[in-house]
Amino acid sequence: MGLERLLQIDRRILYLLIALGTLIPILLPIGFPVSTTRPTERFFEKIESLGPDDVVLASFDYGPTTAPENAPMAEAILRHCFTRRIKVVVIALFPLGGVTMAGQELDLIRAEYPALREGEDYAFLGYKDGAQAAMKQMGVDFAAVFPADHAGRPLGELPLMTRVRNYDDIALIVSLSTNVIAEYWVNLVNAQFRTPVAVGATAVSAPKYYAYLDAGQMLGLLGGVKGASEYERLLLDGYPELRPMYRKPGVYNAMKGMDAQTIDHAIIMLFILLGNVAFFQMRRRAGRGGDASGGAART
Amino acid sequence: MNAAPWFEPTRVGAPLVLLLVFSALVLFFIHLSRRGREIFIRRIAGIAAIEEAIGRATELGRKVLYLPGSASVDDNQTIASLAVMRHVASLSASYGADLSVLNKDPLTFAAARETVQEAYLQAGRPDLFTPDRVTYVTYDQFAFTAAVAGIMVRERPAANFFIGAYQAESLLLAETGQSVGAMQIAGTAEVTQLPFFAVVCDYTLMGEELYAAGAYLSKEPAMLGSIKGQDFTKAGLILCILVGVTLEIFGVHWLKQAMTIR
Amino acid sequence: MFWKVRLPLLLTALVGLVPIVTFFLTDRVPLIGPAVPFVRDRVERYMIIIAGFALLLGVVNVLQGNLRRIERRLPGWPFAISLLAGLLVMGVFGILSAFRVGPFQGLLATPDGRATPFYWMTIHMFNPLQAAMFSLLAFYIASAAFRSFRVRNVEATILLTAAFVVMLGRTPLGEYVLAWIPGGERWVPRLTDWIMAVPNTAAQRGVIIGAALGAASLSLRVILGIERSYLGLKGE
Amino acid sequence: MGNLIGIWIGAFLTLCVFSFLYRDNPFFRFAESLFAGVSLGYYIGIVAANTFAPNLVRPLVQDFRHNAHLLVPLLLGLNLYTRFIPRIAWLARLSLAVYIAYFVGINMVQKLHGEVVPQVGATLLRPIGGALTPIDNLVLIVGVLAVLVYFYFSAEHRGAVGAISRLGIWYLMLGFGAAFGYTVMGRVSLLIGRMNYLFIDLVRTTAQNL
Repeated sequence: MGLERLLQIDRRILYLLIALGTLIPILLPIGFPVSTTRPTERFFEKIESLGPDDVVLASFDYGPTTAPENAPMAEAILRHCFTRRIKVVVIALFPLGGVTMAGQELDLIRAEYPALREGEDYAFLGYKDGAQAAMKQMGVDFAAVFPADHAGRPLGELPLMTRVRNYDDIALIVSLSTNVIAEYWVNLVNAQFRTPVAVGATAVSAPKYYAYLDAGQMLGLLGGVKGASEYERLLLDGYPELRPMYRKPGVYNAMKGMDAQTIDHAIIMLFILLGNVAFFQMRRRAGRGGDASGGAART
Repeated sequence: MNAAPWFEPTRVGAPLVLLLVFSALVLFFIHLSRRGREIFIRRIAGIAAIEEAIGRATELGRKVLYLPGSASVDDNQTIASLAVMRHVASLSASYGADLSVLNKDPLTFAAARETVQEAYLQAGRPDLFTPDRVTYVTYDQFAFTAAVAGIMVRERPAANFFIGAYQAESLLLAETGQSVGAMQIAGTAEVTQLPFFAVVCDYTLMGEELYAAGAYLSKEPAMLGSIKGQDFTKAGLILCILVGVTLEIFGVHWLKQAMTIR
Repeated sequence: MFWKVRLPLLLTALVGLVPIVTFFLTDRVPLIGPAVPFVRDRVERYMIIIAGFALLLGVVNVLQGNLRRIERRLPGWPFAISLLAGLLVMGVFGILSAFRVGPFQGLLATPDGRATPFYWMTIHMFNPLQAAMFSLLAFYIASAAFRSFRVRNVEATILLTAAFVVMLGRTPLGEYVLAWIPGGERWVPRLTDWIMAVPNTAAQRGVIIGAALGAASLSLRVILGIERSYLGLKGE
Repeated sequence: MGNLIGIWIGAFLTLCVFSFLYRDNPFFRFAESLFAGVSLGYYIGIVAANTFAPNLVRPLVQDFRHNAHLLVPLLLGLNLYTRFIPRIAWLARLSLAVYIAYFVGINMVQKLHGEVVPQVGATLLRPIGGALTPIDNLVLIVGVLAVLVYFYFSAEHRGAVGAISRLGIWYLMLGFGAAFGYTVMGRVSLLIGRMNYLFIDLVRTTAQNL
């Protein structure tokens, strides 16, 4: 009958367990095995098929609140591209901090590739307001939307950008997105210009995107921390030399995040299970009385 | 077609037909009902519970908290909420309950002040209306949530109304309210937030129920007539789905194409 | 009576019909044609300006309320001081930067790219407070699930089961539970995808269609002057 | 150095907010009131910089003749303040009426055009077929219909209508449960972000500055 006391448990105990379940795996990674899914594999395989002559457009369409989900995706994809010497054009369309995120991630990753030259191997064009209008215009001419790069150099002075006029010169668009901007890339750019679009989405918006994936409008999809961790797994399997980057203590990545997710999910599910066992014991004793607290399913 | 350049081609097909049929049905039933035809609308549990919640708060001598959601009056959910708020204010005035309306949006705040003040006036208790019944907190979603959560734990309201447009703050508010033992009635048409209200609150007005609530509470013939017109449109859409699915089975696609907006 | 009741209702009816009519038209319609792009491009911007004025209405209310609290030494009055301090410092920085007064050139960054005090307060006070409050949801969603997911009746059981399966399917745990069956490790993740894509979509679609009809019906009631609570007016 | 002070202030405020999980306390109350003030100040800045300065004040000051039409929103906006003058307080209603009416009209067409028509259109499917299993479409169509019947207000939930609307409720519960479970991951991610901020960013920034 001891379990019944669980029903009256102080919610703060649950809070404490969730806090520890999140913190400990970040500091001391457990390393749960990560299995991969098709939408992630298709994303990875597409980049795998590209080489030094191809250009990827990476759009930072997220802000600081969803960085734990989107940033590891950005890091893994940039590493993948730079390792394969694929050229990358970085832009930001998310108004609330997209350009800050892009700058941070680019600074972090380019430090690992000292041979890369800005303007030749990659370009950072900065932020543009009004996502949809900007996307349409880039179909005609990038320079009309971004006359200069983030540091103020005219695009004509960047060797990479003399090769890239519009979407025709882009092999793949990658949108790292927290909200509706990814849908614009699909509905507007993919539909009109046929450039393949792959999306790194937050867990909350991912389910909606399965329809685009089915319809072939989206080439690949990473959903939340889980999707990011799958990409990291594929990357490390393909490029073992990158492993040290993902073993550094005190550096967050999606596999560590996934450890935290797994533990927190397990804690919550365990509590739900025990709660129901206790509930049944109580109900059997009370003779079908049951408790009426909580309003689930009363509408 | 001669008239073609006058009309937006992507908008005049199915959407215009729907608009006309819908408006005609609503107007027709408003007309019928004004002429004295009885209109039956089934009982909606969440609406019936409003009076109970206010009565309970009055007995306990604790506050009634009403939050009209995070949107401005440009969202119809807010307009629907103001209609419910009017009823809650009127009941609070006649019961002598201590109502407090907290706002995130400034225009909603302006409208709420009119609504509540007039409701107190018409309930014959202008003496109970003080300006601090309706207050403005802040424009930020989470700053607003923090402030309201603080108020909840300090003042321990006995009834919480979360009616209107809600975003991620829904669960923060409802959980805090639950922890202080308030009876909670929520109402929103935000599909993403309905699960949290439905799980935590005692009653939840879902989607269409929120919009119907004000009309239902007013019991005015014209209001009820409009609900009837909307119901008939819904029946028409159910029929449209059945017919459309049948046509699809036989490989006839015109209805689906007419309803696919390019 | 006319000025206080009829006029606002008349105005509502007229203004409300404008976007409905122009929605279906192009600018080539005789007489009202030129109004079409005007409504589409300009009126929306007008509305944003009106909403801007309303924000100050809210600010006035906050100032009044908190000054009164300090004056009368109402409970918690010292916190009204921290509120007003935050409001004044941030608000004054904001207004000076917006109108480029003196050294305050630019809201978030000066023309030469240096961060402004407004930006400093945004990233070191406003953003951390927002993110911290938002992240409390991780705790609240756990306690809500524990407390409410009970096998109480058919409906509650369906709710619980769906939540449980999806939570399982979103982590590696979903692969372990059935891994003892050959091929079973894919079942729970697949079931998760199916629930999200099929029955969940059906439920959402039903709610969206119904709610949209309800919203349209409310619009009609407002335009017809039947629904008028938002003006504080009593029914007809 | 500004960064170092800033991140410590941010960390302190984060802990103040988290302390609410234990119970209400003066630290939370301080953070909460500061938050209310700072956020309101933030939006004053944003509205002034993004709306008033570029779309109202500057056009009127620089080229009044061509922008005189901006007096319309200016007057409607100022009119909101007549509320403070009791004799003409009712005037404020006019601004409110105009604002609400415009959006009510927009919402009416957008809901019907952008939501009802495409959502119904997307449901017109062959019952046999689907992306994941052959019965997907059937399950979807039945669900949409059942939920719509649940929202039908003109009949009591009895008999056939009762049975179908019960099915509608089951669909709703299935959808709500799934959405709830699905959201857990996103919410835990937010907490991971804060833990990173407190235990990784803070330590790194402090180490870099010392």
